[in-house]
Amino acid sequence: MAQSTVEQLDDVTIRFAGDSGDGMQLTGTQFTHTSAIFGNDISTLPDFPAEIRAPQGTLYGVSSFQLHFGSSEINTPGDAFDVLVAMNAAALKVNLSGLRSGGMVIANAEGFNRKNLRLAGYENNPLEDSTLENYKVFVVDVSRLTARALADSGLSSKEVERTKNFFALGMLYWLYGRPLEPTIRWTAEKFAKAPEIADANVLALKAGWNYGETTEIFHVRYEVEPAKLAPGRYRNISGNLALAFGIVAAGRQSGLDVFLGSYPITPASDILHFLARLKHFGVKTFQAEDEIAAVTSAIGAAFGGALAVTSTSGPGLSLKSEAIGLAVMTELPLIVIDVQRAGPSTGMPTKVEQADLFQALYGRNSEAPVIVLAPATPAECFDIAIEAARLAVRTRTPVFILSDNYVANGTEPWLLPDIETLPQIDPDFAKPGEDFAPYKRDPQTLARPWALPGTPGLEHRIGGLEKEDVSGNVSYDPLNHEKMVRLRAEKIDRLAEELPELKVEGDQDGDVLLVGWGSSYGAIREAMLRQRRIGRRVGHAHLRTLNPLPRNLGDLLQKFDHVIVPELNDGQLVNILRSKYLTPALRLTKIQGLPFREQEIEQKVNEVLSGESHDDKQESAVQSERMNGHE
Amino acid sequence: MAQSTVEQLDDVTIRFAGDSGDGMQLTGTQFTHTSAIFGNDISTLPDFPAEIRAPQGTLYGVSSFQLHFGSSEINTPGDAFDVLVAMNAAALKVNLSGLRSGGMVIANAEGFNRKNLRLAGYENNPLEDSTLENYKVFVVDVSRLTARALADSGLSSKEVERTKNFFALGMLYWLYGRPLEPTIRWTAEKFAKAPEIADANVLALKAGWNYGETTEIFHVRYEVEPAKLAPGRYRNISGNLALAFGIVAAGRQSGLDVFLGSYPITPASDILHFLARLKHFGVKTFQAEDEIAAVTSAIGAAFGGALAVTSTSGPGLSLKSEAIGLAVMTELPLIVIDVQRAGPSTGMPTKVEQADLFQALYGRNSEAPVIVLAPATPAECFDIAIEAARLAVRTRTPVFILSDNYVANGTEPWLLPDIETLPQIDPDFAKPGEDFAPYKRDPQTLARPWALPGTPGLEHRIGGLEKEDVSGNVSYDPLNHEKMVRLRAEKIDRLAEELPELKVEGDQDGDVLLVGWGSSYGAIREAMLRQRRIGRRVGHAHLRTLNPLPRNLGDLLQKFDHVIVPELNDGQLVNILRSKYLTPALRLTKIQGLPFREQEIEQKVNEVLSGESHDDKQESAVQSERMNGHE
Amino acid sequence: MNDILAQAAAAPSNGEVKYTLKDFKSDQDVRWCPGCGDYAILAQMQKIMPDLGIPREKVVFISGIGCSSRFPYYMDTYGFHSIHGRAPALATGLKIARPDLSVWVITGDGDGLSIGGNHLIHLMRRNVDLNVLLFNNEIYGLTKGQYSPTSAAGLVTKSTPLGSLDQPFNPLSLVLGAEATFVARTMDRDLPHLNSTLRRAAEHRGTSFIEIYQNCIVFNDGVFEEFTDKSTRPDTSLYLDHGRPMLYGANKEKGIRLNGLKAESISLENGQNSIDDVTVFDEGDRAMAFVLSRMDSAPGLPRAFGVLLQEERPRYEDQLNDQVEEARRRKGNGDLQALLDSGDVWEVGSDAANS
Amino acid sequence: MNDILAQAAAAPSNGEVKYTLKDFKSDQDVRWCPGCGDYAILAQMQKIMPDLGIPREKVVFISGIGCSSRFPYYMDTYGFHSIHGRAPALATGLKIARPDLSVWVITGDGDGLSIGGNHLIHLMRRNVDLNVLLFNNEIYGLTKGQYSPTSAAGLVTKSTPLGSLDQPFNPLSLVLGAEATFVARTMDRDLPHLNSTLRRAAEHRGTSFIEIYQNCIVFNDGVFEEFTDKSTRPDTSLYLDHGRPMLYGANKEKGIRLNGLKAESISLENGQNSIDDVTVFDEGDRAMAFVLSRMDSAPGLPRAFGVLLQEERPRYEDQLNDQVEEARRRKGNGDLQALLDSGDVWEVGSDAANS
Ligand SMILES: Cc1ncc(C[n+]2csc(CCOP(=O)(O)OP(=O)(O)O)c2C)c(N)n1
Ligand SMILES: Cc1ncc(C[n+]2csc(CCOP(=O)(O)OP(=O)(O)O)c2C)c(N)n1
Ligand code: SF4
Ligand code: SF4
Ligand SMILES: [Mg+2]
Ligand SMILES: [Mg+2]
Repeated sequence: MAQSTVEQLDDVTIRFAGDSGDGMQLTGTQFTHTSAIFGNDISTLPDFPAEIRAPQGTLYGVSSFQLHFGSSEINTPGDAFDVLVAMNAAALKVNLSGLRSGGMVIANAEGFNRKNLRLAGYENNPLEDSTLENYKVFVVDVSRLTARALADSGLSSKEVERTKNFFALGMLYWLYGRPLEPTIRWTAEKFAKAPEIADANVLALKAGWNYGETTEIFHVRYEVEPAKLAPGRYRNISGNLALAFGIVAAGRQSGLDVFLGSYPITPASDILHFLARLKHFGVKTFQAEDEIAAVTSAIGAAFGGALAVTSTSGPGLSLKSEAIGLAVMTELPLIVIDVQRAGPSTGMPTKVEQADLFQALYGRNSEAPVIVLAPATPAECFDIAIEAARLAVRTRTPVFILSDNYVANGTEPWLLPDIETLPQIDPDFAKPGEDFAPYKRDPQTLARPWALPGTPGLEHRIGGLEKEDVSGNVSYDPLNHEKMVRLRAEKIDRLAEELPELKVEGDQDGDVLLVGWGSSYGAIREAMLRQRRIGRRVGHAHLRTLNPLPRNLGDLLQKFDHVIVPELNDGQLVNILRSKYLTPALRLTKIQGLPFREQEIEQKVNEVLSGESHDDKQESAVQSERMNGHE
Repeated sequence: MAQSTVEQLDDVTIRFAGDSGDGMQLTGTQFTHTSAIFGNDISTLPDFPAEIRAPQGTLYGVSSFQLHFGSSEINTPGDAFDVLVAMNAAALKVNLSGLRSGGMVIANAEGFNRKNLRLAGYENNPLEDSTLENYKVFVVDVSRLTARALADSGLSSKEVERTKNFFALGMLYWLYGRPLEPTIRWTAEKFAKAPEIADANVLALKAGWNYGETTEIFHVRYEVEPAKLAPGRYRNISGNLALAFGIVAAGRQSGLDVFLGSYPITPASDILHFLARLKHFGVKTFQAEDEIAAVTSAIGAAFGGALAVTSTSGPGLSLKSEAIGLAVMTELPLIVIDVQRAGPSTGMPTKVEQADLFQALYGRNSEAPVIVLAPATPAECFDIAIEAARLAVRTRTPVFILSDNYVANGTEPWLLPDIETLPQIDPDFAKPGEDFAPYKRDPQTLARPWALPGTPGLEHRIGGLEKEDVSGNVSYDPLNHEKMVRLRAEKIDRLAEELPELKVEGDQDGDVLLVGWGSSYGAIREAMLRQRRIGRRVGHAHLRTLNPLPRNLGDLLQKFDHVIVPELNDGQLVNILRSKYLTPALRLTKIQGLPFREQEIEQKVNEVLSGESHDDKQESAVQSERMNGHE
Repeated sequence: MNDILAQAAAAPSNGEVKYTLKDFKSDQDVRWCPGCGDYAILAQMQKIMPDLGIPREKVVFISGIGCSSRFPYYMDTYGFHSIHGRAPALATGLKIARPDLSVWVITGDGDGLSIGGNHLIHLMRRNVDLNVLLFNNEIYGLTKGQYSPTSAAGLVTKSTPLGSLDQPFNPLSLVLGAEATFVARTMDRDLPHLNSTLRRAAEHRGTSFIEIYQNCIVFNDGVFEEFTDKSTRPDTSLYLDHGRPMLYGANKEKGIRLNGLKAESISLENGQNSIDDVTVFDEGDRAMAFVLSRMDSAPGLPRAFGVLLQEERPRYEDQLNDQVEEARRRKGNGDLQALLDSGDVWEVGSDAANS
Repeated sequence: MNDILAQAAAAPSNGEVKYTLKDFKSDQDVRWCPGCGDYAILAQMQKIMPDLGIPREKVVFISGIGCSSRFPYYMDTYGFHSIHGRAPALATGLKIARPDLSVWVITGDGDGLSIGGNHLIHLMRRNVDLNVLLFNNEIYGLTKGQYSPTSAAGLVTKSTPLGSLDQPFNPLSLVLGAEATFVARTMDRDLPHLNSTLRRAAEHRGTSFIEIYQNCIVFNDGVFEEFTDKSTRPDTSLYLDHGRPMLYGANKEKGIRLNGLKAESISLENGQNSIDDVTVFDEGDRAMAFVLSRMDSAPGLPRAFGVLLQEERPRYEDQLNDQVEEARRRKGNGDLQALLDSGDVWEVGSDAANS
């Protein structure tokens, strides 16, 4: 048995990378799951190619899964990673730049044969030349070792080859002292119908572990203690799944049947897939012929009294613009989920961006205000979905949920809520015999009545033409129009009075306030924490509600010398803050299809506090070279 | 012959109002035309019901035409009018509130019979009770007088009845000393094939004139001297027609064939109608199955080397959002005309609003910047169309023209340009044998080459996925994406360097700068002129280019104590100015489906200068009552 | 299901009420042009409603945009005047959510076949139980006279000053090709036929499609005159009746014979043909319906009116409900807590930090 | 017309060049899944191109979004990978602006029949001279396996875990009902047939519609196997040939007889029928094409492949050009100054103010 020292670490970031066919997503998920059960806090970042099955060994066929686990609070999947598991040459090539200097490369020898090197565009084998001289390199003949371990399994060599990711997983489990049981259990369940496959995977897993234990290749093992998580039951959850669960929960809490009208689009399709499986909750999903039918069918369902939802990504949202205007005009509750991806146009469908805020707020003809919410983390999607339903029903207005590819596919441990504690949602349908007019508003919320077809005596007609106040009749009256435009806005503005005030995390006044929204939460929070550790007075204000803005936001902005707004776009929220509060908020933009790294935010804070940075449209996390036509 | 005094007036505003079937649009157009030939400056405002043929005598069937003519510069169709010609009771009811106190009502007696009074909702005849006590009222039995004049015409009584608007016109001609010849000429041409109808109309016109001349009903005649217009040849032109002409002119100046892909929608359809008649200019119009096909067909035509245009109004623009993103990404020249109307949703299709600015700028997924222009007056549409084509071709980027219902259907005298003086537009197609790459940019403009199918050796592929710089290959590279996003924006921002600086009209510094855009030009200018007359130091900066903003705009804003931005929306440009320049620009909003009255702007200036007004989202030209649910 | 919703969806409180035509007239002024064919259709709809035995509150009219699409305002039922072309999709969502309602879609040749063509054909194949009334006036009325997808080739309109270039759609052929289960044609000027066709549509379980020839007196007056005018109608119009030979003419002296795949007009007066030579109409035969729909473009043949096709096929919303029921049978009524707790769950003890 | 544009549109500089297959291969890596049916279609397209006699620079491929829609990247011609469903509309604009080009539309069953259904049917009736290749794999490939409008009812997919509910479109019936002038079907696995069908489409003057059965090896593998597998193909597939009796079977021992409107399969081996009983296929007969397209859903009948319909009708772009020419003949070449000066023009003298 190898003599290895044990080193204590606070947190570790690992990136598993290999060919699309190498099972890296599964490997990462298993490591995540096991570490969660072990008690670490975790954050993950899957990244896979746009192609369904890219040819083996190519650079664009590389699939990777990054996870960051630790014994204290984990906010991001990690900036630079500590360990890169590279199953082939292409995986190394694509990912090496993200490995921290001095980090560990665990390479699968077979993945660096001549063919693989050529496909990856390496002239020489990087495992053998100076390419990796700044890293600790461990070359393991994973394929051969797996084959040897499964020599007697009776499986075909192709099937054997498929288990090599579990060999790698086993090694990593050994290295970080993780238990094997959770994965063994999972394997047994997953392959219940093919026990020989289950066995093979377990054999490979154990072989990997034993390899670590037996050989002397690794001199150090690491320990990452459990984190101080709040007590309770946990599961890992992705944003898309949490949204689906939240929608179902909102259905329960309101007593409304869920209707989802959707058209598949990356990265939103999973919401449709998840909800389609929940018919026993009375959920009806309708895959429409296009996004326009998706949203209009939802509007029809809302008219009929359903909890109506439509889900899409940026290009699909563009198509829904006109119909959302109709929902604004007819004042029907509607939840619009936009899982943002990088654009414009088709853009980079599998990459993240937060650039649909303006589209959500303004992407319709004329003044058509909507409520806009944005989840900060995967688990928070659950609460945001319920809140969206609550506000949609309360105001009879479309509510947007601006998720994004990062929050949708990333996972984190989720403290399971007790459903008895979830908020109630009262649909407050108009009742027969009530003194009814289609646009007679609730004095408090300004909401109009929701009078369902089937209710005797409340027959009425609605539509997209301007309505007369109260009666709802078509009206071209000038003053009525102005009044109605303002009422539709006021309905939303008033919400700010009843919604909770925004709480700043970190310092409550001082040098810099970081204002963020959506999935950048973790990176911003991490940057705030680290800056405070070096003595800076930094606060973090994170907006879950982008329209209406929290009523105390203006005051909060005053309490800091500088306001910085990091966004994965060209500066959208920052423009709204500057316009509304006339405050010289600074933009920090990144438009690379990637989430923020916390260092990028820290760097901006450093620049601002050292007086190096002034607001400038060109300012960006990564300064793009001067654009002069590339002569 | 009646003895009448003659009074000199600087300007007069008349509103002709009657049933949709009464020919008020024609009457107004004729008065306009004659006054233009007479030499007055003029501005007009037609207003007609949404229904095709509303039932006779109803309030919603009233059609009206307002015109304002004068001996000095005329900027608006007039706020309150001096004369109301009311052909029936409904016309009086609908329009009376716009008549200035002491103004003149000329009423058609027959239009106030029992049936008409009932349809208009009058209990008593307003011509006989105290309703009109603050006005000068002239009741003329137009129908009977016309019938008498045409007793020998041999026409049916229905045909005779149809000429009564010309009787009214004749009276007004007499009253304001206008020549009859232009209308007589027009009638002869128009009814060349039905001379008996032409004769009847001329008879009615003369009868009206003679009625003024002979009876003693009017005691005063008015004279409005010709204005000091620049010498040259003139015609009246509406915005829609000027846009169509401008597009054709741009085709000529660029050597490109015009392609219009469009789907009918009020108030943009006339652009399609006008261009469809110009096939002998090589113009191809394609009425598509919907707006999406309209814009995508135009994108296809642009790819093929046409001067590609698509025209619509707000709801149609919503549908075009996604495809416009494609045009941004593929960097093809495209002109997008949006004739704005009141919304949201179907809204009030025949009414004006300027609320699509945000949609034009932001109504697409992700960062997809476009150039946005807005004509200030009907005639200016001609120049704006040419400029749009020039910029689209120069930058290979979509250019929006934000017209609106007011500028589209209003008319003004247009000093006909000499076409030899129009700017040249160089399509600068890529040439065979050139060192070519689809996204190799011009160092100056950053435009990519326009390489037409059919050009040997330049075969290439474009599309909506993110492109690699220069090569145009599909690319998911993070830094490339950021670079391309910024290049697409920079292309537009750079234009600001070469476009002329914005010139302020009126004072160059001082108390108040009025910043406007689009069709509010006239009202803002008039308000500026009047305020200066009472000693205020007021300037007027009018934006024809909304993206990019003029490079000197920030400086201009600094030169005034207050900046007020009047807009027919809930405050859109003002938000951009506040955000970009961090200047406390004040909003002045009006959302009534009506253009600004100059007094509304003056009032705001007065309030601001007397310290009564602070910026406030609730601020509006017409304060809407407190919205509290109408208990 | 929420109580109120359940109540709304449940059997009506006033199901027994006997309605009259007037109960279906709303308080809104009807604003079509005087003489517009839309009036007649509205009147027939208001007339058949009391006889359908459906409580008024269970009836919903959904339209897009166009002159015809103002229809819902005039019916004293629930109604939704939506956006251009989208009524079939909106109605689909409503009917899926609320299968208990009787839902009518009102559309025009522009609304339904131009911008809304896709929703229409998808509705046909899905067979949601909606009744679609397409008011075909072969023109865009509301936007003042542009040609539509059903306008005759060559028609001069505002947008086609030199004549339109497109081959028009044959709406019946189109929906037959799109798997429609009920396809009919009628006209504004034949009130009894309009009336009975609407009833047939209401009875059909699945999507009913009715093309209604409707005269636009302002922009396309008289375009259907040869079929609507009583003097020419007998020779130009074939009224279909299931199981009956296809006869037409003032004295039913002419018939349609299908010669293989070709429709021919034969005379029963010239001594050569008897009624036995006339093909018997079968409303269950899609191919026959297709051939009859193509008579529109064949000179010398009459135009077919009536129900061209009626076919039973499961309704979308029923199948979806079946899936919901089946899922509930198999998995039990959804239990939210169990759903959340599914997957790989672990426990963190209150002393987790120290463990 | 601008000089360069005219040059681009004029007869090609290298029209005489003899191409080989390789000239049509672009430098881009082909990124479909190994084994995807798309490869075969691409290869045939690159193969026929040299023979069409069209200069490479005159060829344009336009697609929407989907796996299939990546096609243009792989052809070394002009190409446009547009947005989901809109290729027919985009291509229409291009072809109207540039009738000199040979334009090919590549679409999928989702792209062309779901989101893009409306553009597709309108293209059919307009008869713009485009060649539409619909890669039908009865699934959404690119978005990883949801059901499509051609998926069989009951298909279990990611979005239909309990089976899809919709009646699928029959793409051939649909476009036949939408006035298509060229309708054909072929498959990825029969290369000669694919090859000849593509050629026929290229020859047709007007819109050509080809449905191509294409195997998605990942999400819907083997769905067309009974037609593509050499062992079952003879009995399941009917290859149509204009003017020839419709025979099929390994030894052409079976035939299709149209009995009135019904297609029946008859055996030529049982002594009761001869080849004269087999109906002769007529590709000019839309009703026959419709009936043959309906064999898809009739058990016991083979599926029809080949050109089901070919019909001559004026092309949209030709008619539009004719209108332009006619307008020029009548009004002369547009004179801008005259246009501006038209209408009621008046003169303001330089002394206007004093007059
Ligand atoms: C998105 C959108 N595009 C265009 C319009 C303008 N529009 C309203 S109705 C209509 C066509 C109406 O024609 P049809 O459906 O035949 O109805 P009709 O008026 O003839 O009854 C059009 C183009 C619109 N309201 N919305
Ligand atoms: C507006 C829009 N909606 C949805 C999508 C997502 N999307 C891309 S391809 C596709 C369907 C592809 O199916 P199909 O046309 O059959 O092509 P295949 O991949 O099977 O070849 C979908 C839904 C998109 N790109 N854009
Ligand atoms: S325009 Fe035509 S269709 Fe519309 S209301 Fe008038 S007559 Fe009827
Ligand atoms: S997913 Fe299917 S259709 Fe797409 S490339 Fe792979 S095999 Fe072909
Ligand atoms: Mg119509
Ligand atoms: Mg497919």
